[in-house]
Amino acid sequence: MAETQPRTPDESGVPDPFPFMHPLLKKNYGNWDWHDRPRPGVLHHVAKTGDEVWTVRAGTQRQMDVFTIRKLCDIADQFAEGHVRFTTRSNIEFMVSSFDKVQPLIDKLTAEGFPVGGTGNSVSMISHTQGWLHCDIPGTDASGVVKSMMDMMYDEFVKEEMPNRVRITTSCCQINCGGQGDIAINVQYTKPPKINHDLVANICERPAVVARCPVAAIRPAMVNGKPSLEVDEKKCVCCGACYPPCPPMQINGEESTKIAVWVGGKHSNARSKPTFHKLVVANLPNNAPRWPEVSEVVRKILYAYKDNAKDWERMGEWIDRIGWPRFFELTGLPFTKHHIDTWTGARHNMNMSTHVHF
Amino acid sequence: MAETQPRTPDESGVPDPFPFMHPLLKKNYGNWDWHDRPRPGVLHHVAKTGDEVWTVRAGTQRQMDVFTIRKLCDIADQFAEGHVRFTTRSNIEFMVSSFDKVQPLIDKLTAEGFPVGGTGNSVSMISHTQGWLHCDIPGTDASGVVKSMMDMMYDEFVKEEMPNRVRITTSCCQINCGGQGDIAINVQYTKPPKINHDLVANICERPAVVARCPVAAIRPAMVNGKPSLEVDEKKCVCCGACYPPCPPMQINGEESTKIAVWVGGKHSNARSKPTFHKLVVANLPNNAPRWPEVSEVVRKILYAYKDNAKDWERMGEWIDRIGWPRFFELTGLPFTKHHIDTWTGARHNMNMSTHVHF
Amino acid sequence: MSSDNGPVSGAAGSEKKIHDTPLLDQLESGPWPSFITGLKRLRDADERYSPMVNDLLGQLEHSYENKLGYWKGGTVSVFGYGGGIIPRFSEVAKKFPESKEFHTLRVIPPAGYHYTSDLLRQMCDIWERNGSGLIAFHGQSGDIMFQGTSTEKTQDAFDELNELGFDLGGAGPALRTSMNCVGHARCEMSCYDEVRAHREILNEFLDEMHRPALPYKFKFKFSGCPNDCVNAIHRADFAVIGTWRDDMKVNQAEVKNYVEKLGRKYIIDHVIAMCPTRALSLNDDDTLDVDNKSCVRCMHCLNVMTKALSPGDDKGVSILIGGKRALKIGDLMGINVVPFMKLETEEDFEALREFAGNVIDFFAENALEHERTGEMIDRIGLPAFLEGLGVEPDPNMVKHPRTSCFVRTDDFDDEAEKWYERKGREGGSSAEAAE
Amino acid sequence: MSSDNGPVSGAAGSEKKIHDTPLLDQLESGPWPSFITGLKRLRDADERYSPMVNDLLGQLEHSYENKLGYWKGGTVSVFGYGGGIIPRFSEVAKKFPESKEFHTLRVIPPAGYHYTSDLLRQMCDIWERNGSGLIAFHGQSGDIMFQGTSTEKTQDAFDELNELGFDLGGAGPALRTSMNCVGHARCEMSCYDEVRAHREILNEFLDEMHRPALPYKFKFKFSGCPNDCVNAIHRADFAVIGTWRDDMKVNQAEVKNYVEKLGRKYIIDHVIAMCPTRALSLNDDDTLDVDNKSCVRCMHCLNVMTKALSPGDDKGVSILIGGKRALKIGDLMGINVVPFMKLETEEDFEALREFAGNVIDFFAENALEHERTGEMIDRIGLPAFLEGLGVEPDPNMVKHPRTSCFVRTDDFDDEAEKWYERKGREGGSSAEAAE
Ligand code: SRM
Ligand code: SRM
Ligand code: SRM
Ligand code: SRM
Ligand code: SF4
Ligand code: SF4
Ligand code: SF4
Ligand code: SF4
Ligand code: SF4
Ligand code: SF4
Ligand code: SF4
Ligand code: SF4
Repeated sequence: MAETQPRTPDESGVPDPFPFMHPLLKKNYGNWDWHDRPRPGVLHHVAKTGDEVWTVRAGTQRQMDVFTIRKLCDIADQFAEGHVRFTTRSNIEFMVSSFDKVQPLIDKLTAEGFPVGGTGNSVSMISHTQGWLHCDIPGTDASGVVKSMMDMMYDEFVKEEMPNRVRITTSCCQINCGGQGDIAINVQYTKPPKINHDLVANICERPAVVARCPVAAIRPAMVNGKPSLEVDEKKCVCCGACYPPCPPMQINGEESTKIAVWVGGKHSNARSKPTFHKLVVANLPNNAPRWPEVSEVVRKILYAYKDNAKDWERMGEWIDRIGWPRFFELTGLPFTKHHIDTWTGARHNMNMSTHVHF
Repeated sequence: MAETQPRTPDESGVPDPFPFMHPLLKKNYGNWDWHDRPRPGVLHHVAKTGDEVWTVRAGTQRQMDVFTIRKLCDIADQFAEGHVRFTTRSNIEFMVSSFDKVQPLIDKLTAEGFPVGGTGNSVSMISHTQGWLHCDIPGTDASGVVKSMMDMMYDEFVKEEMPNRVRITTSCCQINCGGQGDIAINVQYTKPPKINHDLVANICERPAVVARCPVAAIRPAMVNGKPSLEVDEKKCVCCGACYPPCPPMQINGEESTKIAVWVGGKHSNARSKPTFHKLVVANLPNNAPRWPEVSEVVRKILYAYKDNAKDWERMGEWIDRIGWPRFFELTGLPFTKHHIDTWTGARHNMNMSTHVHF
Repeated sequence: MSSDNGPVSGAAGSEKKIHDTPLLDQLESGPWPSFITGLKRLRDADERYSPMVNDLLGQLEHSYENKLGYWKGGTVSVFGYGGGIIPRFSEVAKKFPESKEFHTLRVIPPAGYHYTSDLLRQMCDIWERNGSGLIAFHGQSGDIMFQGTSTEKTQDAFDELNELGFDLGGAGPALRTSMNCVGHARCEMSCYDEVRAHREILNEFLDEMHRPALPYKFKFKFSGCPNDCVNAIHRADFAVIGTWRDDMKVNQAEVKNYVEKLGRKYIIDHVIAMCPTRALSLNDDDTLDVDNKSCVRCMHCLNVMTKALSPGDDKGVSILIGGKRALKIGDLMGINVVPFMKLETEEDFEALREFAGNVIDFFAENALEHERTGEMIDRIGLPAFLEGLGVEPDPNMVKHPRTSCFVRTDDFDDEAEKWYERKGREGGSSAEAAE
Repeated sequence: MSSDNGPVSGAAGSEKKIHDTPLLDQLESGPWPSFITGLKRLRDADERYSPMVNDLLGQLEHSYENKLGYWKGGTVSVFGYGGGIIPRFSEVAKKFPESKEFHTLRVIPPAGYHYTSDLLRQMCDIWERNGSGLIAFHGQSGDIMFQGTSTEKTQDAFDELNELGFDLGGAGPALRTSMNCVGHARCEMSCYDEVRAHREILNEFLDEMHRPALPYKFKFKFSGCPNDCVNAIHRADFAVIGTWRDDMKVNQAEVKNYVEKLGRKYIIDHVIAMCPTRALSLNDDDTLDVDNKSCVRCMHCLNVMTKALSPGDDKGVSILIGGKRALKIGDLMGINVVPFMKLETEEDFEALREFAGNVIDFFAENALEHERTGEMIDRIGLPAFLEGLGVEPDPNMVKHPRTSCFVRTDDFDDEAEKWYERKGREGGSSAEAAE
């Protein structure tokens, strides 16, 4: 029976975290008073009860082998108190109840190759997607891009020398599973899909594909006597939305798959309202395994921000103050017609005022 | 020949103003240094040459009979220096070269029924359109509305007690020849047009009318055997755009023609970028000759602003700071589903943040 | 229904009944000058126009009763021109025959609205001879509106005004009458010669005004600085607004006076914290720190401290294209298509005229019927408009670069090259590079 | 083309060649932890998975060479569930047969991502038995991703994880796995019990997760305060974000400490002038003036002065509906549809669950196929969405009221009546009225 009748799942849903939570966090749940950061990578939270907890944050590769995970477990047991958590950005956090434990923990993590940092006004881990490792539609590899960029920005992860936090995202196709970012490194297709007409009829649900196109550029057509699809290349905005439902509409390729860098996305409501990121550079080569051209652009942006923004200004807020002309000047990057919005509601993104930066 | 061959026009275009300009303005053209306002209705400009000029501003009914104009000319000659100008808001300005002349001029103007004021942080003249007096499509009478409102706000014209200037506009149909306003008092149609099918074929160019509708609610149709037009009342947004090119599509009427009051329009680039005004109340009765219901709403808004805004905040900037919930609370006016934008790009006007006013 | 009672007590004692106007009469009370009282003065004055004004008042009372307008359009023009007259024929001419025609002449005023009493008197005289005696200073577009004359008298009225040096303004699908703020004539904020710009441009394209042949109306407006005292951004297809690109001028002694007079907290809350780009900081010694590179020339601090702060020396204009009101796609403001242009030398003005001509031409060729410039730009996209005009994209044109990734960018590098070329060019000569 | 050289030095000494990975090798240098080094550790370890990981590395190298992905989807699921597995079949399985299947199990983590080392070790053990040994903490939606197993092993892997107390997360057109910030567990800004809200809602609608039947995906996210540490507004169809509606708490002595430490000018420029609604003013005695009615709870001043300022006592949540990324109509953020809702008592949580249910139901009934909640709202208009949910319009939902006059308002008075009724109701009971 074990073979013929599989086990019925226990639909247990979201697990209760309390059994796994650090005891001080559990004890002071909902009862914290204030915090500060004694040094990069370390948070110090004080509860209304007077209890104190120190958190040490370290970077990981997110996609971890069990040996790495077990090493982190060993560190948690030997240098911390056996409890960890992961952050929204796949950093690991070790909570300890005494400040004494902080430095040994940091030393051990560092020795084992886990960078301690990512707190406060640092560059934290890049939010990470799948890419060639696992996805069925990727234009690039997320893990490789993340590794390459984090190597370049390592110092800014382990220090807190930015004006405010820098949250970077990456997306390995134009579907954009990565979020908005202070800096976003995303695949940007630059050519309409190339259609393998022999396969369309068998693989694609044609009406569904037609419906997926945001600009109605796809129409059913007979090609070589077979029902297929056609793309109006004048209309096509190279978004790649037709590719997942219809893999014969190949959007990827050396000529098409490029990287674009965006800036000024922001999720928090602090000061300014949340914003979307804005295009800075498109058409960068998808130059695996190290993406040096992308790295260079990101570096320019990062250090222009570091050198020029005021404390607490996020990337986008800094640019709003100094203006986009100066941003392009400081980074040495070009402004082109492609930076001017042409999507629905484009007008809302135009300068309808005399507010001008010189 | 005089009868059969009319005079050929002298296409002289925009006249040179210098022959009419006050000599001190001409002398110091492009060379002014600073200004202040010694009292409401008076501007004091100092040129880099040291020359000084005082300007006294007075309200008019814009649509003036020659006797009123001649009276103003007499005052200009006797109490000022024979030179006047009109402002963007149809106020008249008398320039004098000595401060001594200011008070007698003010006294005379006041005695003759011309209110002196409209400067600085006052309520200036309402920008004025045609209405029943002259237009071919009016829903109400601009002159009557302006007169009624200015009577109500007279004190605020002759004083400077507002937080910043208040610029009010009026439009007598939904075409809106009046501009944007800190407060705008505009006709708002509330019903689809009523079509006189007998006349359509003769009077209207049907394709042009169909093309004029912003929501494609009009279609050609045969009614009683005659070519006419039909309106999809579910789609129609009661904009009145079909009425001018096709007068048999009557948009006006007791049931349809109502007044709406809007706030927070701003043209200047000072501090915030220019903005459009926003709906506050719709469906107010078109209650000629005095529009008491409209007057009451305008009064409420005006005094909520006066009592609560900070110096230099324009109407819209004040509301941005205190929030729309508090604006509706302070004015006692209702917020309804109609305040929520449904036009193209509506999303841009939604609160996509947790910025909330309590 | 208004009934008749009493004679029109016109100059020559003609014996026409005057209309009862109980509703309009209610617009005579109250402190604001009454247009009804004015109309009655005309009704009771000269027989050349009193009957017309009497019937006008009758019709207006009729409108107030029924809450409906009773004018319809038509075609009236003067010899040689296709526009400039707003013809009005009464739909209730049977009841009010004397005002059965009540046309308006739109007449271009002296730029900046400067008048002598003498000039105004001459205009009054002309309008008593040839019209109703009712004149509006000014229409929302900037015309003097001589309101109310018959088809017959229209030509005479125009001829006399034209002899006086005045020309008809715009109406219909044509270039429209423009306006400029008082600016250079009496304002220290003014950054260019508004009168010159206004007159040179309008007078260059008078043909487009007098013989309507554009897809739809086209309006210029001229403001001397970003305070935009003629509301150009919202109301003009082509707004010319003064600005400057070097540092603002700061008189620190006067700043201190303001701080002393108004208090530190007041200055911080009302100047420092109100600067849209946090470009200001008050130093501990009460002097002002201005970050001119972050300043967006909003005018606020200059407006508050007129004696302490003023525009810089390197003045010029921004040009915003595409403002209009609600019809069809909704209100539009102008887009800052030319963030900065010098406007001092003959060549500068020549360049402005040329640019204006290009915009009008592009509009004439590309707009659909009854489509305004702003609507056209919305339809074709700003990049296409810029390309059509040969204007290079500039970040000051946008609030921010695109947020949407839906765009084909395979020629990004070519476009980038254009930018670098332009920067190279400017680097050689411009003021920006000299900073 | 990657060639083979050397054996996989797996535990049991199996004799399979390991793939050359010259490109991937370049991702082993540099200070950041390398996923390639990690994969190689797996390749070189246990024979249960080392062949699979070897071929995975081979395929990945192949991708790096050709800059193309080589996975395709398919259908794999566990008994009783329709989703939760991301099936991957290799298109180059001939070359890399051992990783021809490389499915991922999306598993829901403890709310707030709390783990003991013990728990993590158990997960590792399970994944060594049933998968590749590669685990991601966490996916962007919040799942633990157990990456890489065969169709055959999928059920076993799930069974073991499920026995351990873990359940599959979402995939496909279904309710998706959610996340909450650390919040109550370790953050003084937290305004509600995120864990409770997260678990109560998700666990209520598990059926929608495990048996995909919605028009498209639906995501919840939970942040304890407007800092929004889980990016809920942009990434969730239903974002629950903490806030408060009474006055913030101010410890003036601590304020003075901050002013002393950082300097007046610093505080003015970095706190006062950065407040988005100018709700702050620094008094001359270095205390802080907070205009709580103008404060929009942006968190900035609290973030800067953590010891001096904190949220008020009357806490609750805002709910924003409709966030998502780019596909189809472009990125959308959530709209603040419920500006404030208490979330303390059992009834409060019950009300939240009910509201969430209503939104899901409305979505299920009204969205088109492959249409997200935000796209649906864009299509039908926010008023229709509110009406469908029985939510009363509130000015906090909009940036500002409509600017377009294109709307039919003949029932304005009826709608106004509803507002007055509501205000009457609230006046009787609510905290707002008590001010
Ligand atoms: C641990 C974590 C929550 C979690 O549940 O995992 C977290 C924890 C804290 N966040 Fe956060 N934030 C975390 C992700 C985020 C995110 C989301 C993201 O990074 O993708 C955001 C939104 C970012 C954005 O806007 O795009 C975020 C925006 C903030 C802000 C607002 C900053 C701003 O000025 O815009 C604060 C306030 C502050 O800095 O004091 C904040 C403050 C904090 C505080 C200080 C809250 C507290 O009192 O304990 C925590 C320590 C922050 C630090 O690193 O110094 N947290 N925080 C996340 C750590 C991510 C990481 O490893 O880097
Ligand atoms: C005379 C006039 C120009 C003209 O050519 O006719 C004019 C004249 C001046 N304006 Fe203006 N403005 C005039 C219409 C406008 C308009 C247009 C309108 O009213 O329709 C605006 C845009 C209003 C809007 O944003 O909707 C306008 C926005 C300003 C501002 C910006 C105020 C702000 O904070 O938003 C200033 C700056 C200031 O107040 O110091 C300004 C400043 C001035 C100054 C102080 C400029 C100067 O240094 O001389 C002048 C005296 C203003 C006063 O009344 O105290 N003027 N000003 C117009 C008088 C209209 C009237 O009779 O009321
Ligand atoms: C007279 C005047 C109002 C006033 O009393 O001041 C006026 C009156 C009319 N306007 Fe206007 N507009 C007047 C300034 C404006 C303005 C203000 C401006 O120019 O700064 C606007 C808003 C700005 C703009 O251009 O959008 C304006 C936007 C309109 C529109 C809507 C245009 C649009 O694209 O949205 C129309 C309708 C049309 O053109 O089809 C219109 C149409 C009309 C017509 C011709 C109605 C018609 O279609 O038959 C009105 C004739 C009334 C009459 O009997 O004299 N009028 N109109 C203004 C012109 C006087 C002058 O020449 O100085
Ligand atoms: C695994 C993951 C990236 C990661 O490495 O972290 C991921 C991977 C995929 N996403 Fe995603 N998305 C993941 C989080 C997101 C997020 C972030 C979030 O949830 O906060 C977003 C943006 C928010 C949103 O929902 O819009 C996101 C927006 C999309 C979209 C675009 C949806 C849209 O309406 O715009 C698609 C395309 C679709 O659904 O048709 C998509 C589709 C996909 C698919 C299923 C590609 C496909 O259609 O075949 C990817 C499967 C990759 C794989 O092989 O595992 N993924 N995806 C994330 C899920 C892991 C987890 O369960 O924890
Ligand atoms: S961004 Fe694209 S390629 Fe990357 S994981 Fe998401 S769907 Fe796959
Ligand atoms: S890539 Fe996008 S725009 Fe082009 S055809 Fe496919 S779905 Fe349409
Ligand atoms: S607003 Fe309408 S009614 Fe009034 S003048 Fe303009 S077109 Fe005529
Ligand atoms: S009123 Fe406006 S929306 Fe209605 S039919 Fe006429 S043009 Fe169309
Ligand atoms: S727009 Fe500027 S220059 Fe012109 S009058 Fe107004 S403040 Fe002066
Ligand atoms: S002009 Fe405006 S932007 Fe410039 S410093 Fe003054 S207030 Fe700031
Ligand atoms: S969202 Fe707010 S409550 Fe949650 S962790 Fe971030 S700062 Fe703390
Ligand atoms: S929380 Fe934000 S809005 Fe409120 S007072 Fe502080 S800075 Fe201002």
